[in-house]
This record gives sequence, structure tokens and C-alpha cells, in this order.
Amino acid sequence: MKFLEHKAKEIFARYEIPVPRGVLASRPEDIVDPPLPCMVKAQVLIGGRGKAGGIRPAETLEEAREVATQILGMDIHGYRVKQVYLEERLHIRKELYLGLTIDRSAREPLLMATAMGGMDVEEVPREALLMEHIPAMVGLQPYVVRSLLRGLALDKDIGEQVAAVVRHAYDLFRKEDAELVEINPLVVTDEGRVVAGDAKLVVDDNAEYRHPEYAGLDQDRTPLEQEAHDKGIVFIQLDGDIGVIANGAGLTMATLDALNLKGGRGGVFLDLGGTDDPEKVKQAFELLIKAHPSVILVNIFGGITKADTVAMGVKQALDEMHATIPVVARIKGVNEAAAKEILRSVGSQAAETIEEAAELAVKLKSGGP
Amino acid sequence: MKFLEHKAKEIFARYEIPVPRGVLASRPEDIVDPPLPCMVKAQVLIGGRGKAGGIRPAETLEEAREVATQILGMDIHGYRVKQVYLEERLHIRKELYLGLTIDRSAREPLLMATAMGGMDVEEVPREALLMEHIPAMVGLQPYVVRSLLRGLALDKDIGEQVAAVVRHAYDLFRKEDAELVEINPLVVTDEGRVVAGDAKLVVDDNAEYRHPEYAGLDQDRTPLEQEAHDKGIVFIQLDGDIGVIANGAGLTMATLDALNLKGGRGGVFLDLGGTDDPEKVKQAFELLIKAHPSVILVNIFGGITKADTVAMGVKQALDEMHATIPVVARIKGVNEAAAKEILRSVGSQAAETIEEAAELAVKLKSGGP
Amino acid sequence: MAVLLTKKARVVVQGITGHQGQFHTRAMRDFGTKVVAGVTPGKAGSKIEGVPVFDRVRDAVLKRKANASILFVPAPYVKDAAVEAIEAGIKLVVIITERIPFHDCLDFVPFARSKGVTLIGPNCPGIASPGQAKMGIIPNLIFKEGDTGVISRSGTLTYEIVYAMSQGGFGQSTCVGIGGDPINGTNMVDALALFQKDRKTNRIVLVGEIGGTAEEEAAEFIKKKVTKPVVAYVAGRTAPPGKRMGHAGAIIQAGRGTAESKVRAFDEAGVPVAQYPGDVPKLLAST
Amino acid sequence: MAVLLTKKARVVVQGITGHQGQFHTRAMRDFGTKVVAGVTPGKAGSKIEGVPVFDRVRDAVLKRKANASILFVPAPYVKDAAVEAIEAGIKLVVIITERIPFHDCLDFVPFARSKGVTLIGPNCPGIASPGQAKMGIIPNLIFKEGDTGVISRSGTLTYEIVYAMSQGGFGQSTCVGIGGDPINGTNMVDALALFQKDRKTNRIVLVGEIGGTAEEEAAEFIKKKVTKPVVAYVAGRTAPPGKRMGHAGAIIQAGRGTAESKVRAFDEAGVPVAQYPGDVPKLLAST
Repeated sequence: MKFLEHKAKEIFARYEIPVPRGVLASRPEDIVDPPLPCMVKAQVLIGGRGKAGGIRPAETLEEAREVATQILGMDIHGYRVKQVYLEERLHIRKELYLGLTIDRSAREPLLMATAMGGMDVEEVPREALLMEHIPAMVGLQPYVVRSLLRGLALDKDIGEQVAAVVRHAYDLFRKEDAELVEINPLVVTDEGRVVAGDAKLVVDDNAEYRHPEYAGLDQDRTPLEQEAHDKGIVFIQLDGDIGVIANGAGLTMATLDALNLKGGRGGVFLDLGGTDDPEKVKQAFELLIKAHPSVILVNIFGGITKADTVAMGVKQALDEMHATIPVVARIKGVNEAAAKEILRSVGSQAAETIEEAAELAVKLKSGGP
Repeated sequence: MKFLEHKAKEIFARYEIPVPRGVLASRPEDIVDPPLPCMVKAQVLIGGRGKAGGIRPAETLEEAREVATQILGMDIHGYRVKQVYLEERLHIRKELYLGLTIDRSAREPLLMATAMGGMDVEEVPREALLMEHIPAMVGLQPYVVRSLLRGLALDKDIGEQVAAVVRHAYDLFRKEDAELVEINPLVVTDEGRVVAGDAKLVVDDNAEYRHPEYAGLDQDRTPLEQEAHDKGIVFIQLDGDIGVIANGAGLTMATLDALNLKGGRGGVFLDLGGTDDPEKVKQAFELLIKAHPSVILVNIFGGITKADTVAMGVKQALDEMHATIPVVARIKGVNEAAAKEILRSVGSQAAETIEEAAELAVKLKSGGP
Repeated sequence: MAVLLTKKARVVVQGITGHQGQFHTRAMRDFGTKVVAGVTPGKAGSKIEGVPVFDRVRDAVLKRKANASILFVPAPYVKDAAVEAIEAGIKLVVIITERIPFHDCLDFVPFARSKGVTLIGPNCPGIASPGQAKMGIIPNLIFKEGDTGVISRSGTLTYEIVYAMSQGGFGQSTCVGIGGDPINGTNMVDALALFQKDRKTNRIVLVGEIGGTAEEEAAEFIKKKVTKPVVAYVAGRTAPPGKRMGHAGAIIQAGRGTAESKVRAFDEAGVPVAQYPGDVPKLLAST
Repeated sequence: MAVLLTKKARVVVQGITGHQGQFHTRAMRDFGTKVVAGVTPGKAGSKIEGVPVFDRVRDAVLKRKANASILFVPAPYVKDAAVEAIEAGIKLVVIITERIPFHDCLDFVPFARSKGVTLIGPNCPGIASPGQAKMGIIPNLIFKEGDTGVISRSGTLTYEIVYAMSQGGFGQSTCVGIGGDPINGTNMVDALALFQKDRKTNRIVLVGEIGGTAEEEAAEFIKKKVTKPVVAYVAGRTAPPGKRMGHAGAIIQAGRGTAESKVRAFDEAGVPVAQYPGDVPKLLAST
């Protein structure tokens, strides 16, 4: 779950991380009493808003409405701006960067910081990036914060405020099941306050059930992806035109890889997982068809998944939607023969290996065989 | 730090463990509006109050005052009753026992429970005692509570209340640095409520600095022990008449053991620790002299502790207090020879080994040599 | 021999009364595994496939001498179940369940290590030593006894590759599905070290995927410590950056964790990388 | 050889600028210990006894290749300092500090084990291998090189017994002061197992005290696994029940943990128990 800036800041504030005052608006006329002078900020789930013109200053109410009118509806790297957040303008003395994520190799949370905030953190030279592991079992210890502050070389008073932000951010990270907490910039104001200038928060999807209050807040999906998500199906839209349906993320990726190696391009990635419920398979197929692929490539390697049940779902969906999309199927596992028979009855092509299936799909797309 | 029942219950209530309503009184005339009918309970830091007549019922205000008059000032196993706690009377359907402590071997907290509450837990047959370890690193998991409830064989609704008490008690145990949390009995009332009938709480002395609000609450010391504690000296009064001063708990115990084996009895146990500050040594000695031992046995094995500094402290204390108590000293370590000289100058006897020192002390006590 | 799992394992199935638990209890027994007990709280006294069910793992350990556990438990209850198994003294815990909150794993994975417990998974297809025992969900029929060790981050892709290996004449000593989650109990390096030591294993297959740096670390370890031939496959070589491909935790992060970086690391370690899963046996034949 | 500590140890002293830290840095170096660094936050750049001081343990590891750490840090800061040492990759951590809150130990002691770190203490006099190195506060002069291993829960009582041993002709391979706290990193059984394996050690002295069941467990272990002769001393045999004797955690609990129970356990394991500390060498002579 990714959160828009204003929502992330609302959560930050709950954890006592200082944030600027701000108001949200979907229409210019909703802007009544913004904190002036303010920054009008496009609310989109993508970085680089500033450079794209999605963050602009305003001095008066009229100007704020004017700027909002310009920003609302903008397209920023493929994301349409539906809301703006009008925030008190900070007098920036210094910009820091603070990030918290999980380091897989160390099996521990990783705290990152740099005194070169405000810019894209990937562009910060490695040696200017401070990294500190946090042993989750014993929690955030003072030495971690000490080491960080030492690296940031801040005045004592500012350092103490930053230390508090780090502690609160870690608290949030653990309690809200965050994958990522990022504050860039963490602003030191001319008045000597430390305030979160921006706020990025990604909450672990797997922990959604523990945070019912966040349900439906993720906006980083296409309409079809959202529909799939609501049905509990892993479904991702890509740039190509061949629909890939497989079971298991690794196998689905391997199938896409094979397709690419043969000169094809995946248009949808649908991971059926372990299910063999024909109704679910049908639903998945219907979603796939809605994405209008030129060919559908089915690759199932069955464990519990019964091949014939999957095939039956495919047949039903094709029948009911009167779809004439060519299908290439490669199915291994329980009741493999029956599955092939069913698929053949709807005119699908059978393949033995992934490589062969990919080759066939690319051929079919090009009008053959 | 041991807490009196009323104080422990105040802390329990903060952690949402249900406790009966109650009022505290030091004098009968302070009792104005007790929850009637009530139990009048002696507030002492020792078990077995009930059998000793320290817990008695009262129906009316007058009776409550009368009973309080009888209980206040009582001597219960050597503890004088200074306060009574008047508590609403519970209608007892069932009495459980619940305890939380640390299991050294497992390096984990241990949760104990039995359906045979109300009685002395040491008398509960081992097989009726449920024991569950709690892995502190990951916290109290549901399986632990499940296993406990299964063993207690409670109705569902009662079970859920008990489960909540367990969770709150563990929370208290961790956050308050407890060595022991004990609820005996944990009462199931006729109305189906689960309430802490008694409350025992021991907080780790080492964590005192984290709980300044508890300073001065421990009442389980003799006046001399309290004086020593306030001065940061480990000082324990025992039944015998020989004062033992040594450095380190193990060495002090070994010295007491040697004394006993030779037929003597320790009267005071004073652990000097690693200090060689002559002022501190003098203070320690003054405390020892106040306990009126018939002989003082000094046993110092020096690491950093300088033997002559210790000896100087001994000399000063004896001089200033004009004490004529015979002293046996056995001192090893840095500046050993100088130390012996100083001690000899105040007429003390020197010994080479612990055994020899103990023997000498016992002889001196009996009027010799 | 084999690594981690042999026929000596006495397996308890946590969550045995569920659909998956029941199905795989049968499959594991068919494979030759000694499934000695099941655990489902509140279901003590019943039997599943002839296996006695208990309320607590401790009972399975005491009464049936269980020493290994496999979890078919819904994600929200995995932390509880895993800690229960560890505290009961189980020394090999396999967690099949996917979609477990990361922060739960941050708690129980290091806890398992602190207790000297080998944890496999979560979000994995389990472990199988053909001819000995299986704890997991990989189809029995695709295996073949042999001397090649398999380490895989993937699920069904593991089936695919093991199947191709068996077809191509390369049986398995043990196949360890370490799982695709960011935090796992046994990682590639752990498993490599075990296979390097195992006298039954003469070569190793690594199945990786994009995201994380497990493959890069494995390559580094191979360079330094592994003398047996290793062949690899990496899934997601053509995945578009920034897109998360399902639950596999395959998030591509700036420079690190890409398929290119992994393939390059393997190249430098002298590990041939297969283009298609089906190419793995061919590469094995030429080592 | 020796157990746990040899001359290879490169020691960092955490809390080196304090009175104790400074004093014992000198004493440890006099013993032959390689003290390569000190750590006191905010004091980086200074030197104590010629030893460079750093702000962080990590710096001591990176710049001075420290691989062992001894803590002279006030109790409230020990958890922080211990976790810092563990996370910096130190594999042997000795904690001298006493009066550390139990609940802190419940956190960092299992954490050390989870990271494969050997932790000695807290509330202990440290460890010394005569002729090799010392990490601790035991006076240098009382030691003598030899082939007897010492394991002790006590502080000064250890000095007493080691001194008597040296006087009596029984030098030490290693002396491990495991500490008197309820929760400790290395317990009696851990240390016994190490001495049993150590080729330099031919006999073992155990110094126990009332409270807890460490001695009972040690006796059990000796019966099963220790073939070398063991001699014991138990302090507190005449301590009145219910009284806590100082910070040693010596609380007598119903039946268990009493001196009688410990002495009985040793008797049953064939371990002679000395009446006076000075009797230990006599008992050693007759084994």
C-alpha cells in the first residue's frame, strides 16, 4: 500500500513527527483558508513532482486557487493529479534525508540518512549516505541514533529533534507494518525547527488485515488491476500485448522471460497461485480478456492445482465471452491429459515446454501458424 | 522492591487488571466510606496474613473501624501492621492462581497458573501447576495463553477474561521491570467477573532508576538496612552476633559459611563491593558497629580494592566511635602488609585464611584467646 | 545422506485439519515421510489420514517424538505457530504459508536462529530429499534420487526445473525451496554451505529471481567456498523495472537486485546461467 | 590452547575513559592482552594508556580489527553498548557491569546468542587464560599457567579460590567468571562443555552459590558428558532462607536452589564439594 503525501503526513503526525500545516483540495473552489504563503503540491504516487511542475508556490488565496487549477488534472509521469495539498511554506535552512526500510540480507530494518536531502536519494554519492541497521529483536538503540547524528554533523538542538524524528519514525515503521518510511527532505527551518517536508509511506500489503483503516487507500493500480486485487488475483498490466497466465510468481516471470527471448512482449501478468477453483480461474481469464491481448499464453505446472479444472475455467470464460483470442497452453501436472483435451476442444494449441509455448505464442501473434 | 497489596493493586489497575474497590487507612478514624460489606486486610510484606488473623470481614462502618483497630499494630510474622486496606467483599465461585517470574535456566519469563488458587502455591501438587515459558524476544504469543486456558478448563467467557488478565500482567511485568507478578487468588465471582483477589509485585531493584515514582516505597528493610541502602551499601541483618564485612557477595557468603562451620553465627552481612573509598568503608563500619556485634570479622580479597585503604577506614571508624569490639581481619591484595600494620595498631587480629579467620572470630566471641 | 531432511525426521503438521494440511499429509506420507502428528488447536483427539491430532506442538513432541514441523497455517497465525514449534524444541521448521507480514518475519526468523532452529521459508514449497523424506508441497512424481542439490527461491518454477532435471537424468540429493520472501530462515548461502559439505551432493542448481541481493551474495560465496559445480537460473530477466511481480518480493531497486546484476555476478563466479528453465539439465551435462 | 580467550583476541574496551576502564586497560595489557582500541562516545581521537579511543565499536572493528569487547559501562547503558558490539560483529563480549536490570538482560542475552556471539557475564569478573590473555578484573598476580579450568558464578570468591589453587600448585588453563546474575550469556553447562573439549584442560573447578538451578544442571551434565575430574565449592550453605544476600541473585526458592540441593546434586554426580574455599586444591590433589 502506497500512500499519498497528505495521508502519509496525517499518519506521521499521529506518531509525533512534525509536519507542516496543510489542507487538501480536489477542486479549486474547495480552497478556502489555506496556510499562506503556501506551496501547492500535486498528490500523486510518483517521484519527480517538483521538476514536472507539480509543486508551486502561492502567496494569496486567489493565487493558490489559480495554481491549483493549473496543477489539478495534470499528467505527471502517467499519473493524473486528482488532489492538491496546500501546505505552509517552510523557510529552509537545510534539507536532510531520512529513510527506513528492510534489509533482506541482514534480516534487519535499515535506517538511511544523508545531509544531502531534497535530491533524489539514488543520486547521493554512496559515501555521503549513512546506513545503520536496527536489530528488530531489541529495538532501536541509542548507539544507532548517535552514529547517525555524528554522520549528519548537526547542532545539538537540531540533532535532538532529528533523533526524536528517528525514534518516532521507527515506532511508526514497526507498528504500521511499513516497508518504507521516507522523509525527503527532512527540513531544518530558519527558525530551528525540524519538519518533514515530504512523506513517503509504503505499508506491507500482507499486513493489510491488521490495518483495516487503510483499506482502499492504495491508488497505485490501473482500474483492471484494482478489479483483480478486489477479487484476490495477482494481476499486473505491462507494456506488451501477450497475456500471460501462470501459477506462481517465479514461473510467471520465467514465462515472460521466455516470451521476450523469442521476440514477444507480455501485456498482462496473471499469477493464478495455487488455486484450481474453476470459478476463480474463469474470473482471472475474464480479467485477462478485458485487457485485449493479441494472444493468451497459459503455463501451468501443477502441484495441487488440477490441470483439468484450470482448463475447464479457461473454456468457460472463452465460451461465455465469445472471445476469439488465440490461446497457447502448456499444462503439466495432475490430470494433464484431460486438460489438454478440453483446451484442444476450444481450439487452443498445446506445447510441451516453456520455450516451445513462448515460440508458438509469438508465431500466433504474428498471424501464424 | 516489594509492594504492599494496595500499592500493587493500584499498579494492576493501571494495566487494566480488574481489582476490587478499596480504601486505605492508617487509623480507624480515617475510615469514612468503606465499600460495604468489606474485608479489612493488614498491609504487610509477608505471606500468611489470613491465617494470622490479618484479614477479617466487616458488615458496617462501625464494625470496619472495630476490626481495623484490632488489626492495626498487630505483629504478623515479625512485621508490624501500619495500614489496613478495606476492600469490597467478593462472592467467590472459584479461586485461581497466576504468577509471572523469570526462569534463569531458560533465560525466559515463566508464566505459572493453577486452578487450585487461594492456597500457598508451594503446596499445590506439581502436576496441578501449569508452567509456560514466554519468549521475551517475540513477546507473549496466543499459543501460551491457549495452553494455559486449556489447563485451567474454564468456561469460554471466564477464559477470555483470564486471557486478558494474563496479557495485561505480562505487559506490566515487562514495562515495570518486575521480578514477580503474582495474583493469588485470581477470583472468579458468582457474577462471572474475574478479579485480582490479592496482588504481589516485586520490582527489580536494579531498575529503580527507570521508575523514580517507586523510590522509597520498599518497606522490607530494618531501619539499619534502610540507612545502608540509602548510602548505597549492601547490608543485611541476620540472627547471629558476629558482624561480617567482606567484598563481593560470594566471598561474604563463603565467610558466613566458614563462621557457621566453626560454630559461630553471622549477625550482619555487609558486602563492601569493589569500593576502597575510605569514607565509604568508614560509613560501612559505623553501620556495622550500630548493629552491636560481639566480634567483627573482616575478610577482604583485593582486586582493585586497596587493602590499606580498607584498613584505614576500619581504624578511623573504631577510633571515632570509641568502639571496643574485637576485630579479626584477613586481608589479601594490594598493599597487604601495610593493611596488616594498620589493623594491628588498633589491636585487631590477623588471619591468613578464611578458615583461620572464622576460627579466631568464634574464639574471640567466647572470650578468648 | 542429504541435507537438513532425512528419513529420520518425525514430522508434525501444524494446521493438519485444513484442506492443504490434509492433502499434503497424504502426499508427504506417500513420499515416505514419517508424519507422526498433527496440530490444530481445539481438535485434539481426532485423526487425519490416521495421524493423531493434538492441541499443542508440545504434545506432539512429548507423545510422538516429533522433531520437525511443517506449517500449513493461515498467515495471521504463522508467527504464533512458528514460535510455538520453536519453544516446543522442534529443530527443523518449514513454513509454506505465503503473504506473512514482513514485520512478523522480522520477529520470528531471528528468534528461530537464536534458538538454533533451522527454518525453511516462509512462502516456500518446502524441502525434499528423494528416497528419504519430503516436507512441503512439491509434487512427488517429479523427483528422482540423485546427487544434485537444488536451492530455489521460487515455487512452481522449482517444480519445472526439478522435473526437467529428472527427465534429463539429474536426480536430486535434496531440493531446498528457501522461499521468495524478503526475510527467510535459510538463505542461499546457508544452503550452499550445506550442499558443499554434503557427501551425497556432487553439483548444485540455484534458482534465483530478481529483487534482493541473495544471488549476488551466493555468487560471492561460491567464488570463495564452493568447489562443486553450480548451475543457475534467474527469473525476471525481462521484468520491467519498478513493477512488483506478485508476492515474490521482486521489487527492483536502483542498480542492485536486477537480473543483469545477478547474471553478471554468476558469470564472474564461473556459474553458467540457463536461458530457459529447460536448459538447466543441458548445462549440468556440460559441467 | 585455552577456552574462549587466547592471545589472538584483539580487545576493545567499551567505557575505556572511566576510572575502571582505564585501570583495567593497564592491568589487562600487563597480563599480555592485546588491547587494540577503546570506545567512549564523544571521545574519539583521544588515547588512554596509548590505546586509541573511538566513538563507535564499528570504528574499532574497522580500524583496529577488534574481535572481542569488554564492557566497563554503567548499568543503564549496557544494553545499548552490548547490542552495539554485537551488531559491529564482535564475537566475544565480556560484561563486567553489575546491577543491570533483568529485563534488559532478557533482551540482549538471547540477542547475542541469536547472532552467534559468546557473551560472558553480566556481573562477572571476566575471563582469563594465563599465559595468553585476560578480559576482566581478576588480579593478575593470583594466576598461574596450568591445566585446570575454573568456572565461577562469583567475583572475589573466584580470586580466593584461584589464589588458593595457584598456591597449591594447580595452575589454570582458563578461568571463566560466568557471573552471578539470573540471566547470563554463558552458563555453567556451556563452560563445562568447552572445558571437556579443551585439550589443555585436565580437570575442572566449579564455584557455585545458592539461588537458581545452574549447579543442579551442571551436575546433571557432568554425569552425562564430562569425563574429566570436577571439584566444586558452593557458597551460601548457611545463608538463612528468604534473605537475599546482595546482588548475587541468591534468592532461595522453595526446595530448589538451596545449597543442600546443590551439594546433593554434586554428590550424586561424583563431584567432591569443598567445605572451605581453601580446601579446593586439597580436593584437586586427591582426584
